[in-house]
Amino acid sequence: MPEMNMVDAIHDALTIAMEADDTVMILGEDVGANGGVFRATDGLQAKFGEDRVVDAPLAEGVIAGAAVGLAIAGMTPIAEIQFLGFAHQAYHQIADQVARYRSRSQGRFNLPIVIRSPFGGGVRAPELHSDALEAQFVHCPGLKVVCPATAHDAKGLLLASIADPDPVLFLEPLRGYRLVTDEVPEDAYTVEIGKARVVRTGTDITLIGWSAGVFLAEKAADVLAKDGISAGVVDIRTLAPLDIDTIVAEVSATGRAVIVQEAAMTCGFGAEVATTLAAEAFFSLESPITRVGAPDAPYPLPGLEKMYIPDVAAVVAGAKVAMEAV
Amino acid sequence: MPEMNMVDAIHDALTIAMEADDTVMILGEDVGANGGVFRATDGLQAKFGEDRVVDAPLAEGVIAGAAVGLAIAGMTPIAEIQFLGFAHQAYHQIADQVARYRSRSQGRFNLPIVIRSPFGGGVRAPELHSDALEAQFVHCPGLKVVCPATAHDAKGLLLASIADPDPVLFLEPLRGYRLVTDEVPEDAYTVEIGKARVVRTGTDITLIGWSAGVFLAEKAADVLAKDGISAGVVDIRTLAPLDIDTIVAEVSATGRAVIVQEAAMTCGFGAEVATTLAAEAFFSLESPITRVGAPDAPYPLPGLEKMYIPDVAAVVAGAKVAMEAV
Amino acid sequence: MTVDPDTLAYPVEPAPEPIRLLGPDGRLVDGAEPTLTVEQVVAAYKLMWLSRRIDERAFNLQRQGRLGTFSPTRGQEASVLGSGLALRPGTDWLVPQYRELTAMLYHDQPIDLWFAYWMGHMQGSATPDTLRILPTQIALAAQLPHAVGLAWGRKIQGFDEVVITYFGDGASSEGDFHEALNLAGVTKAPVIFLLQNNGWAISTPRSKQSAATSFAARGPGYGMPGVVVDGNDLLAVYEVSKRAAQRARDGLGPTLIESMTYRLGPHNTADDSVRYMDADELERRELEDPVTRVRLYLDSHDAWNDDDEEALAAEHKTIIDEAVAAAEAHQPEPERLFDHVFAEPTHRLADQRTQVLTNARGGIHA
Amino acid sequence: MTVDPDTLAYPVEPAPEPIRLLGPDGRLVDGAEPTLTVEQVVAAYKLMWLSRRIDERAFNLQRQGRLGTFSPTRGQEASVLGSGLALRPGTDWLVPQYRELTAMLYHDQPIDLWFAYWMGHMQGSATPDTLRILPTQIALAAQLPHAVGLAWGRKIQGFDEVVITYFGDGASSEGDFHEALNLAGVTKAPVIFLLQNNGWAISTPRSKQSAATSFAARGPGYGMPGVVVDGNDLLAVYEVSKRAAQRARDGLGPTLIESMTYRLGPHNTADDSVRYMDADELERRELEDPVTRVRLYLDSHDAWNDDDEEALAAEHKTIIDEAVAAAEAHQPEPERLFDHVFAEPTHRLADQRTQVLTNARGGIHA
Ligand SMILES: Cc1ncc(C[n+]2csc(CCOP(=O)(O)OP(=O)(O)O)c2C)c(N)n1
Ligand SMILES: Cc1ncc(C[n+]2csc(CCOP(=O)(O)OP(=O)(O)O)c2C)c(N)n1
Ligand SMILES: [Mg+2]
Ligand SMILES: [Mg+2]
Repeated sequence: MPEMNMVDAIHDALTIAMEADDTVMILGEDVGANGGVFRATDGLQAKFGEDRVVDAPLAEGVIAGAAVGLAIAGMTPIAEIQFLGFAHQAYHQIADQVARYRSRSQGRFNLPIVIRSPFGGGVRAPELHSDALEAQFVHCPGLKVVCPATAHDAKGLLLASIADPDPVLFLEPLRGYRLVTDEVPEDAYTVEIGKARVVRTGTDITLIGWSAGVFLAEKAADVLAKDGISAGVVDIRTLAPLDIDTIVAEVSATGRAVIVQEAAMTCGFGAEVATTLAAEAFFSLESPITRVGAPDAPYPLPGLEKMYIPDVAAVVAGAKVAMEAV
Repeated sequence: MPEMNMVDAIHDALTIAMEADDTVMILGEDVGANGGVFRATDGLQAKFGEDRVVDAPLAEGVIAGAAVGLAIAGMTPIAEIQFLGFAHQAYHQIADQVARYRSRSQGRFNLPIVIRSPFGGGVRAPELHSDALEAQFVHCPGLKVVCPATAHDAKGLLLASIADPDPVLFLEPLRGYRLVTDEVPEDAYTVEIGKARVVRTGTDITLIGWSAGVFLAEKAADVLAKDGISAGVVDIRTLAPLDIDTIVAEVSATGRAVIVQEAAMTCGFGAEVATTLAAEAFFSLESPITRVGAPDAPYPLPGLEKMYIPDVAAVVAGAKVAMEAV
Repeated sequence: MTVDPDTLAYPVEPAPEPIRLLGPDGRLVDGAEPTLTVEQVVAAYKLMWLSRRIDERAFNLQRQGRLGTFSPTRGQEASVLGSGLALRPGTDWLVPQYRELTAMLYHDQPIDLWFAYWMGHMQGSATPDTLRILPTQIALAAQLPHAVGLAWGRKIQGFDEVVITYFGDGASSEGDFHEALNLAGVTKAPVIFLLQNNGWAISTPRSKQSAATSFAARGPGYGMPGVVVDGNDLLAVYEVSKRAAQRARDGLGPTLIESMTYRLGPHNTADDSVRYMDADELERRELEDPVTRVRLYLDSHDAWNDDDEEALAAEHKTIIDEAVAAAEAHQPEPERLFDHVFAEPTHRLADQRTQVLTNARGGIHA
Repeated sequence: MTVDPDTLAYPVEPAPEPIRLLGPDGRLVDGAEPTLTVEQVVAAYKLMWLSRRIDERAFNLQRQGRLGTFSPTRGQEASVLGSGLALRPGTDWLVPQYRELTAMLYHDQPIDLWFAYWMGHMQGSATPDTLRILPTQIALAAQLPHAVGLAWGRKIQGFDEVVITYFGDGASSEGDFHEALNLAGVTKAPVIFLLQNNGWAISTPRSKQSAATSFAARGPGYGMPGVVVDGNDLLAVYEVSKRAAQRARDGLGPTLIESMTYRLGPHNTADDSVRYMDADELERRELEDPVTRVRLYLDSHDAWNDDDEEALAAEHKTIIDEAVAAAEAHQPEPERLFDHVFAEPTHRLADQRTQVLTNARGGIHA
């Protein structure tokens, strides 16, 4: 199996989907000749034509909103929002239109839309380019939210998202685009939406993350191992729907959990995981669930981002707190 | 002290603030001659003039966005969003501009903006008028989110919000506008932002809510009392900042907690409260924290809303679950 | 190149005269050449009355607590129907806001479902697959991007279909208006933007909505023509809409039509328009009632008489009685909360569904 | 009333000729009457060079990893400065996007803070209270509503101040553009909307951004005039901006100016414009360089020579060296993360602050 980085895996999935189905089209800012600012759509316009890979005018609202109409027309639109921060410009279309159209029409109009967007920090980007805003979208009934952490899952989950009859927000960890490399089958395959991935099992504590949080959790588990702490790692992978059973199973075995989110702490997705986990694994928990995240402050300019977003040390520290509490 | 309903209390606060300070102005849809669709600004345009009470063009984005500029200009804008659902049209301005401007300018430009909006269901309104979306705004660093449940607090917290040098999203429980009536001092006073209110103490369980959730919690406590269960009630009152100490103190005394939110369950503000509470009161908890809320479905048409939003019975049921778990 | 720095390439100019074929007196304007036959106008007239009678019934039902908040089409029947007539029901697409009943009727909207929807029954949202009308849109202007995507997507696939989308003077201030028209221009989407300027957005008068002398002036800023029409003139609205539809089919792209009409009453059943509407103005506007105008036109063609009117009223009563009865027969179906969120409910949703369906109460606990 | 239903009140018309006073050859166009004195043009010329040199230095620093992603103003110096000159530094207000360096310099932007900002130091965001420039805005068009609110708010308070806001052809497609211009029209806010049409939004060419033949055509749709100017002509941009500022002060409200310029290079330091820009086109556009044009003009007035040029370069080098040194001297101040979120930190924020400041690591746990 070839090794591939994440952006190539995404490119691969897009190519496969477009080859297999004429209705699949891509629209977004700079997705055409430029191939997307991260090259996820490199060469696709040349290959599939200007009708199927469309440089949209610079307006996120209508990129998401036109996708609604395109889907009703019988297309399978894949909309790219250049950075997740700018999905705020389309929030009304995503939360109230994309997510609710099937329900509003009582099943008549389903929308097989995928909205792809890179998110998260760590690459010294300008302001508003680095926020981890996933929780704002999980709290939108009718929307699935998918967050791969490996190239393998990026390809398989993207193909599953495109095949899904309902709208999926597909969030790609910006800083993993080229850094994350793993084995990716060449052919088409899907990874089921709604299944977490047990990255490794542990006996003392379970580290739970998604997207870039998994990178941290894995490294933290290595560090903890050196200190004699056996830490398992779970990659939640799809935030909505959430596979709580896998998480509960892992945490029931260890009795302790750390949830790693990159977002500002308050009201992040970690709170949902912690609450559900506490409710379902209450009697197995030996210590309070610890959350690791960013402070409740706006994402800073690059000079301070290392202090803002959680790093491996923060996860290790969180895990130690959870280990010490009796 | 006169009895007043909530919308009158809000009207009273607005009048006091505008009389006291020439820079205070109101802008929004239909706030002028019409006095707001719920009459919160009734007569204010006639009293303070068209420059200070402004019927804005129908565009929530620029209502919030112009408030930024007005605040920089030295005004104290109170923006009304007619229904919270339509704040989605302004989400980019609220989350990324209003909330972040002080931080972006490193303290130079503070924005004394209040954004008022009715929210929540139960009045058989058309689609998109009834959602409880508070969590989407709590997860916006730089924004305060205030949710009064009584007329007294509505007046005091609104005056505190207007006086606050930073932006406050002030959420008013639509169905309480005329139904909720309590004693409201005639003069100006403020209720501190960041302090929860212990509505009643209990010995068996603590019901925690905000806004319309408090109405339910109080009634549920009455029902539970008949069953011999002593339930305390806490009104969180200001979601951001959250007064966790008061909540922890109450729950530590009872060992059990139910959190009542009107919003769709997943990723609602209840998750944040539950997580923080579980972390801080872990060893006092005798049973898992129970959340009561709406299902993870779009808010339905009026015919089904009674099944969708939580009612007193759901809170009672949740409390019983929490009582039974050992 | 222009050397005079005082040159305003685009000065603000007075509003143009709207296109009108039929005057308020029911007479054709000099030179008017309507292409609707008298029979077609008779059919349209019937629909206008049906629409108005449904409005009236709905208003009464609301007052009796049997129907929710709703916005009548009253006064705007010519505006919505004249344009709706230019499209082919079942082939072309209607993308409504919430005040286009007459056009929806022409495009085969089942009346019972319309009542059911405004009564708050989710059954009313389940329209037949053959109906080419998108769901009623509550968020103002949010449907405009959908209309563009729909028109564009059908065009990509080689279909010869036109989309019309309706919205008000108020909605035209939303960012969605701008983004949608701009995309339509770029993609040459076969779409008609029918701006119903009825003078009001709830209580906000046209004059406070925009300083533009005409909303149609916005067309060229998106590379599409802007047309201004007397929205209370069925014949004129039809003619300009027909031409816009033809341009769309000819691959010439979208058109913005500003239909100058007037809201003859409160915004909706919750609105107290006496607070802000001038009574004299309203009275004056009643004289331009689009339905009366068509009746006068038909009179002058001896195509309609008082007996016809009476028979029509009776027919409509039956239709509406039946529709209301059918609509009121719906019982709450709580599974509708859950069954159309996704194709397959998630685990969590399935659990919540069980909880709600099992217990006779609102909400869930977890 | 108009009776012909083919009447397009607002047809799509060809783009107007831009206003130009100074040709690419540095000669005044016949009939041109610039009001900037030669001395003023000399001062402007210096600023244009300073701006370009700062751009170049920043680009180099980025390549060395000493500065973050940034967008040069190169090629647009006349467009931003000509307009900026028409306003009074310290009195009137600049509301920038991110590509208006030359105007900011005229309005007293400290150069070291500019470098510090793009280096990612939050100290760079802390501008002096006297500076009437709002923060750099990364979200496209999001500053337009702020500019309107600011202009309107100052007007309400009786101040005689003008606001200019800058944005690109790409940003003009955002809903914020529309909502802001419409509100400005209604409130007659004293604001100038300076649309820099530089041909590109990253890789998206002007032709795909809008089907409008001219962006300025949008002005009347908001009740304001639209002006088209050669954006590479300092003198012309100044003249039209001066007139717009005067209209604003006279209570006549806003103006939309489309400044036709060109981005002479990649969008930003992360962009590989070879992928989509035509090399020949770029070469042709280099010939219209706005700085060269001014130099030729000054030459024809014997107002500048090569010695001056050399002295200026040396002077700028010193200024920039000092600014860069000052900017690079900043150390991370993690308290800046917390101290300006609110006037008083919340309890939670205070706890988080302690955690971050105490431990030398990123993020927090709770
Ligand atoms: C995005 C949004 N904002 C606000 C509202 C509340 N609202 C409903 S109707 C209305 C006025 C609409 O005016 P207009 O667009 O002119 O349409 P009309 O009702 O006159 O047909 C308002 C403000 C809404 N439904 N959607
Ligand atoms: C709301 C928003 N969407 C997307 C982006 C990403 N982005 C940054 S610059 C740019 C192109 C801007 O083009 P234009 O407005 O013409 O300005 P120019 O860069 O040409 O000066 C894009 C898409 C952004 N910063 N903000
Ligand atoms: Mg209207
Ligand atoms: Mg540009």
